[in-house]
Amino acid sequence: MDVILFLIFAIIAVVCAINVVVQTHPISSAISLVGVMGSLAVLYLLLGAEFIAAAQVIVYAGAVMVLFVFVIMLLNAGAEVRKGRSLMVQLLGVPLLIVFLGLTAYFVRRLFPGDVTVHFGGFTGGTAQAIGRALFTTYLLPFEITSILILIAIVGAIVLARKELD
Amino acid sequence: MQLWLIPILPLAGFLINGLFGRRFSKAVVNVFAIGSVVLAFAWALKTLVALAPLNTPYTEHYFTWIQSGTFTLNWDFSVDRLTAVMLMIVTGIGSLIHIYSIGYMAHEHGPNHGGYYRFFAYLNLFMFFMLTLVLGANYLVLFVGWEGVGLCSYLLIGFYFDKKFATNAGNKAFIVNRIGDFGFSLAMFYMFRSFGSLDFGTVFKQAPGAPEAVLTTIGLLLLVGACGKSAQIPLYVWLPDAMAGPTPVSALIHAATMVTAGVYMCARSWPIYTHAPVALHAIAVIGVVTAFFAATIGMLQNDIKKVFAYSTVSQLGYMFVGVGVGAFSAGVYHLMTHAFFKALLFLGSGSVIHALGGEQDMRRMGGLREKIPWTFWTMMCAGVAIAGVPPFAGFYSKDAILLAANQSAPWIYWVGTITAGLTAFYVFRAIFMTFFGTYRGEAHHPHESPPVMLVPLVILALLSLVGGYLFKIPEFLAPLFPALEVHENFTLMAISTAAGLLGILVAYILYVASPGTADSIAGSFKGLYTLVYNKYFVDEVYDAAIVKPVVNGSRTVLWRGADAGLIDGLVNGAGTAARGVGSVLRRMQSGNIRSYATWVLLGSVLLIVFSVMLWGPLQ
Amino acid sequence: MDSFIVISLIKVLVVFAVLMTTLAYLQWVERKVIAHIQVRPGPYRVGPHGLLQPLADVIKLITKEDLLPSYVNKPLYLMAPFISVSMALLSISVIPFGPTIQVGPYRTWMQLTDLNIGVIFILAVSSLGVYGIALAGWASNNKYALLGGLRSSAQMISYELPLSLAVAGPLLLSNTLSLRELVGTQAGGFWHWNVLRGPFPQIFSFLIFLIAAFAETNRVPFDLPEAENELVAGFHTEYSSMKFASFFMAEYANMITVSCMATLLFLGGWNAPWPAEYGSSLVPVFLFAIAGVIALYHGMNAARKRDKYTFPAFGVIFLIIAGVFLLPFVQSWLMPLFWFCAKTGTILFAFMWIRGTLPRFRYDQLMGFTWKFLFPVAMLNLLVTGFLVAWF
Amino acid sequence: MSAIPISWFLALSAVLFALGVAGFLFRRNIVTVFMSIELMLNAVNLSFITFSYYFKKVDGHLFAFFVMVVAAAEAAVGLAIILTVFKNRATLNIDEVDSMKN
Repeated sequence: MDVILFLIFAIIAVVCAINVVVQTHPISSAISLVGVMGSLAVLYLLLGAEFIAAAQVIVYAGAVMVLFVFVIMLLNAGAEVRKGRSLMVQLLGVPLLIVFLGLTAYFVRRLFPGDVTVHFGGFTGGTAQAIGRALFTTYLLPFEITSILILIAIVGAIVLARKELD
Repeated sequence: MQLWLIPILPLAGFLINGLFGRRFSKAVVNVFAIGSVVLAFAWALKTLVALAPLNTPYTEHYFTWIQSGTFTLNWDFSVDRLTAVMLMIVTGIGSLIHIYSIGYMAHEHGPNHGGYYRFFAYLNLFMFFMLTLVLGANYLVLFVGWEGVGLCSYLLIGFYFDKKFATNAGNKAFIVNRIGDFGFSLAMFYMFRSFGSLDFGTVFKQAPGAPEAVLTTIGLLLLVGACGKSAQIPLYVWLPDAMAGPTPVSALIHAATMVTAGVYMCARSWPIYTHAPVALHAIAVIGVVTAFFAATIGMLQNDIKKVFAYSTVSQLGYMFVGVGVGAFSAGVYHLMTHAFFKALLFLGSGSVIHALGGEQDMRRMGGLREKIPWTFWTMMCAGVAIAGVPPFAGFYSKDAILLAANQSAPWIYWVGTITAGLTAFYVFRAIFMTFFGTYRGEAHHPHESPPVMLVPLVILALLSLVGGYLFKIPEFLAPLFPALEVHENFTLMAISTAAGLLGILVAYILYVASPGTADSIAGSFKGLYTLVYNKYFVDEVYDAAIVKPVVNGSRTVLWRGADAGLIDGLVNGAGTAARGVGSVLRRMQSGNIRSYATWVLLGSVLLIVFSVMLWGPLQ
Repeated sequence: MDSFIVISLIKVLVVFAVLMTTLAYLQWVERKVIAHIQVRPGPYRVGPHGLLQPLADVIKLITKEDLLPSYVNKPLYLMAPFISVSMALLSISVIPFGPTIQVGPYRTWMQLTDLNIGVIFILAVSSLGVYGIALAGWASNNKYALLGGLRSSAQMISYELPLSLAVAGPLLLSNTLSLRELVGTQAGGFWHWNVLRGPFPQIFSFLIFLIAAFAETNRVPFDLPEAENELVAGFHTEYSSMKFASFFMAEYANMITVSCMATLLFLGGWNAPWPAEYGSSLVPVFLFAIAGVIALYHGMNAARKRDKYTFPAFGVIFLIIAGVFLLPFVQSWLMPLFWFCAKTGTILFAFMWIRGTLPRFRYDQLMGFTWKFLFPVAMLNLLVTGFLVAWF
Repeated sequence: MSAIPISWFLALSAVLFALGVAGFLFRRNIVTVFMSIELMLNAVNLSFITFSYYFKKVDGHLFAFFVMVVAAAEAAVGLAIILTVFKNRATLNIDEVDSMKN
C-alpha cells in the first residue's frame, strides 16, 4: 500500500518536474510545479509530516505559486523566445548534471543502505503541537528573525512594485 | 548606598550643560553645574556618615563590564578610608572652586561666546571622571577615570582654543601624559598576566606571595604612570604650561585633585610597593629630586601662576617622598593639606589676576595689600601653611613626611628640609612681590573680588590654618596602611621649621626690606641664574633630544620612505595587479546568469569530489 | 479493513448524493429567497412552487451545446472548472455532520474522514481553489475573463489572511485542530460555543470569518471576479453548459463548506443550543409540526387550484417528519444532524439575504477593506485571545 | 512489501533537485528560472523531512518550515523585481538582462 502510494506520487512528482523544465510556456510550468508540490505534500504525509504537508499546500501551492501565476498573468508572458546563448551552459551543463546526479546517487547508496525503511505511521512527531513547541522554544530566535525577514520582504516588494518606479 | 550617584550627578550636570547650555542663561548654567557638584558632595558626606566607621572596604557591584575567557572585569565602586579622604577632598574642594568660578568666569565669554557653559560642562565632566577614578574598585575603572581626567585637563588647558599657546599647552599635557599612561597600561597587562585579575582586592591578596621581580616591574611601570599624571621628573614639563587654562582649573585640576591622582594610585597600590622595596625607593628618590628641582625653578619665576605651578610640582614631590619612604598616610596627609593651601594660593592668585584685569607678571604688581585685603590675608594664611609654620596645616603633613624620611634615608630628610626652606622663600617672594612695596603696574584701578569668590577663599584659608590639626589623616588611615613606627624627634622638627622661617625671612629681606638686593645677587651668579631662570633648559633639551628627532624621523623615514614609497607603492601595485588579473578574469563574468549558475554547479560538484578525496567516502 | 472500505464507500456515495441534491436545491432556495426579498414569486412554473426547477436546469445545462472557443488554451481551459469543483468538493470530505451513527453492527462517524489537522486541510484545499478561477480567466484568452481571474486571485489571497486569523481564535479556545474534537469542546449549551465562550468570546472572529468567507466564495458584495455589469461575467465568460455548471457548483459547494466551517468553529457544530433535558429535542418537532399545520391551513384555503393538492401533501410530509423526530431510536443521530443543518442553513440564508440586500464593493475599497481594516482587527483579536487564553 | 527504503525518498529528492538545476541552466524565462529555484527548494525540503523521519526528530520539519517561509519571502521580493525588470526592459529573457556586463 505504502509502496504503491509512494510510486504513484513519486512518478507524478518526477513527471511534473520534467514538465516544469520542458514546457515552453511559464504558466504550464507553474501548473506542473503545483503538481510537484501537491504530490510532495502526499509524500510528506507518508513520512509523518502532516503539518508540513498542510503548510506545503497552503504556503507553496496556495500562496507562492498563486503569486507566480498572478505575475505570469499580469505580464501576460508568452512562450519563451530562444534568443541569446551561453557557451558555458551548452558545453558543461549536461555533463555536470550527470556527474552531480551520479555523486548524489553514490552518497545515497553509501550512506543509506536499504535496511532503513519508511512506513506510514512510523513517525508521529510531526504534529502541529510538536512543531509549535519546537518553534517557540528551541527555534524561537530563528522564528523571530524569519518574521523580521518577512517584514523586510513585504516592505521591499511594495517599494519595488510601486508606481513611482515607472 | 547608591555610590553611583556621586559621580553620576556631575555627569548629569555635564550632559545638561553640555547639550543645552548654549540656550541657558548663566544663572541656569550655575544652578546645574554648582548644584550637581554640591549635591555630589552632600551625597558623599551622607554616604560616608552612613558607612562609618568604614573599617573594611564597602563595595558595590553594578555590572560586568568585560567578560572574555577567564578575564572578568566588573564595574565596581568601592569605598574605604583612603577613598573617603579623597572623596571629601575632591567633592569639597571641587564645590568651593565651582562656586569661586562663578565670580571668576562672570565676564568670560571665551572663543565663540560659548565659554561659560562650556567651562562648567568640562568642569563637571572632570568631577565625574575624578570621582570614578577615586571610587573605582579595580585598576581599569581607575584607569577610565585616569584617562577621563586627562581628557578634561586637555580640554580645559586649551579652553582659550583661539590662542596658540593654550592649544600647544593642551597638546603638550596630553602627549606627555600618554607616556605615563603607556606605563600604566603595561603595568595593567603585566598585572593581569601575573595575577589574572585587576581587582584591587584580588591583586593585593596575591601580592605578598608574588616574586619580587614581578612586583618591582609592576611597581615601576605604575610609577611611570604616576609620574606622568602627577608631574614628576622626567614627565613634569607639562604642568607649568598647563597654567594656560583659567585659574580655577589650575586650582582644581592642576593643584588640588587631578595631579594628586598619581599619589593616590601609589598609595592605593601599597601592597605591591611594600613588597617591592626597589620600586618604593625609586618613588622616594624621584619625589625628593623633583621637589628640590622644581623648588629651585620656582624661586626665579616671575609669572605668579608659574611660581605656584612649580610649587605644585615640588609639593607633589613631597607627597611622593611620603609614599616612597613607606609613610603612605603621611603622603595622603600632605595631599590633603596641599589641596587646601595650594587651591587657596591659586584661587588667591586668580583673585589678584582678576583684580588686575588679567595681569600675571609679578613685576608689574606690588602694594596690593590695602587694595585687596581679603585676598592678601587669605593668601598669607596659605603662605604660612605651605611654609610649614606651626601649627598650620602644612607643618603637620610636611613634618610627618620628613620624620619618616629621616628614618628611611637621612639624605632625603636633608634635601627635603632645604626644599622646605626654598618653598617658604618662593611663596613669600611671590606674596611680597604682589602685596608689598608700591604698585608697579599700569593704571587700571585694582578692585576686590566679589563675595562669591571671597567666601571660598575664606573657607580654604580657615582649612589651611586648622585643617592639619582638625583632620589627623595618619590616625584616620592607620588601620589601612602598614604601621610605620615614627619616633617623635623635636630636633628635626625644629630644624625643618627653622628652614621654613629662614626662607620667609630671606624673602622679606630681599623683596621688602631692601628691594634690589635680589637683582645684585642674581648678577653675581649670572650663569646659575640663567640656568635656573630658564628652567634648566629642560624643555629645550627635550625638544632637541626627543621631539625634533621624532618629527624629522617621521617626516623623512616614515612619511617619504615608508608611507609614500612602500605602502603607497604596495597599494598602487595591488591595484595594478588586480586590474591586470581582473582583465583576464572578467571574461568569466559574461553577465549571463545561466553561465554563472553553471559555475556554481561546477563548484559544488568539485566541492563534493574534494571532500570525498579529503575525508574518504563516509562510513 | 474490508468493512472500513465498504463503509467509506457507502458514506462517500451518500454524502455525494446528498451534497449534489443540496447544491441543486440551494440554487432554488436562493432564487426564492431573493425573489421574496424583491417581492416577486420567483421560480413557479416547473413543479409546485418551482420545486422541479433545479431538475430542469440540470437537464438544460447537460443538453446544451458544449462550446469550445478556438482561441483558448485548451488544456488549461478544460482543467479550470475541474480544479474548481474538485477542490470545492474535497473539503467536504473532512467535515463532520454529526456524531457516531450505529448501523447494525457497524458504528461510524457521520464524516468521511477525520484528520487531526482538519481545519488546516480545509484552509489548504480552499487556497487551491484560486487556481480554478485564475486559470479559467487566463486560459479563456479574453480580457474580461483575464481581469476577473486577476481580481479573484488577488482578492482570494488577500482575504485568506483574515480568514486564517479568524479561524485561529476558536482554535486557541478549543486547543485542537481536529474538527470532531472542536465540536466536542463546545458541548453543553450555547454559552459553551466558541462564539460566546470565555475567556474571550469570538464574536469578532465570527464576523471577520463570515466577511472573509463571503469574499472567498466570491459572493455579493465581493463578487468582483464575475461582476456582470463590469466584466460581462468575469472569469467564466467563455464557459457554457456543464463547464459553467461546474463553476456554479463549486461556488455553492464552497458556500456550504464555509457555512459548515462557521458552524463547527463558532456555533458548536451539532450540539443543541441547550441541553436535551430542557426540551431542546422538542424544537424540531414543534417546528415541523407548525410548518405542517400552516401548510394544511393554506391547503384548505387554497388561493389557486393546484394549491388544494400540493399544500396538504407538504403538510402531511412535515407532520410525518415531526413524528420521526419523536422516535427515540433515531433521535440520537437525527437531532445532532438537525442542529447542524439548522445552523448551517441559517448561515446559508444569511448569504442569500446579504446578496439580496447589499451592493457590490468597488475594487480598491475591497482591497483596502481587508488590508487596512479586516486584517489588523483579526490580528488584534488573535492577540487578545492568545493573551487571555494564556492568562486563564 | 509495505515499506519503502529511505533511499528512495532521497533519490527522488536528488532527481527533483537535478531537474531544478536543469531548469535553471537551460531555461531563459526569468519566471521559469525562478520556478526552478522553488523546485530545488522543494527537493531539499523532501530531504529534510526524510532525515527527520530517519532520525525520528522533529527538527527537520522545522528546517523545512523555515525554508518555506524564506521561499515565500523570496518569491514576494523576486516577483516584484521581475515586475520591475519587465516594466523597464519589456523582456523576460534572462540572457537579455545583462547590464551588469562590462
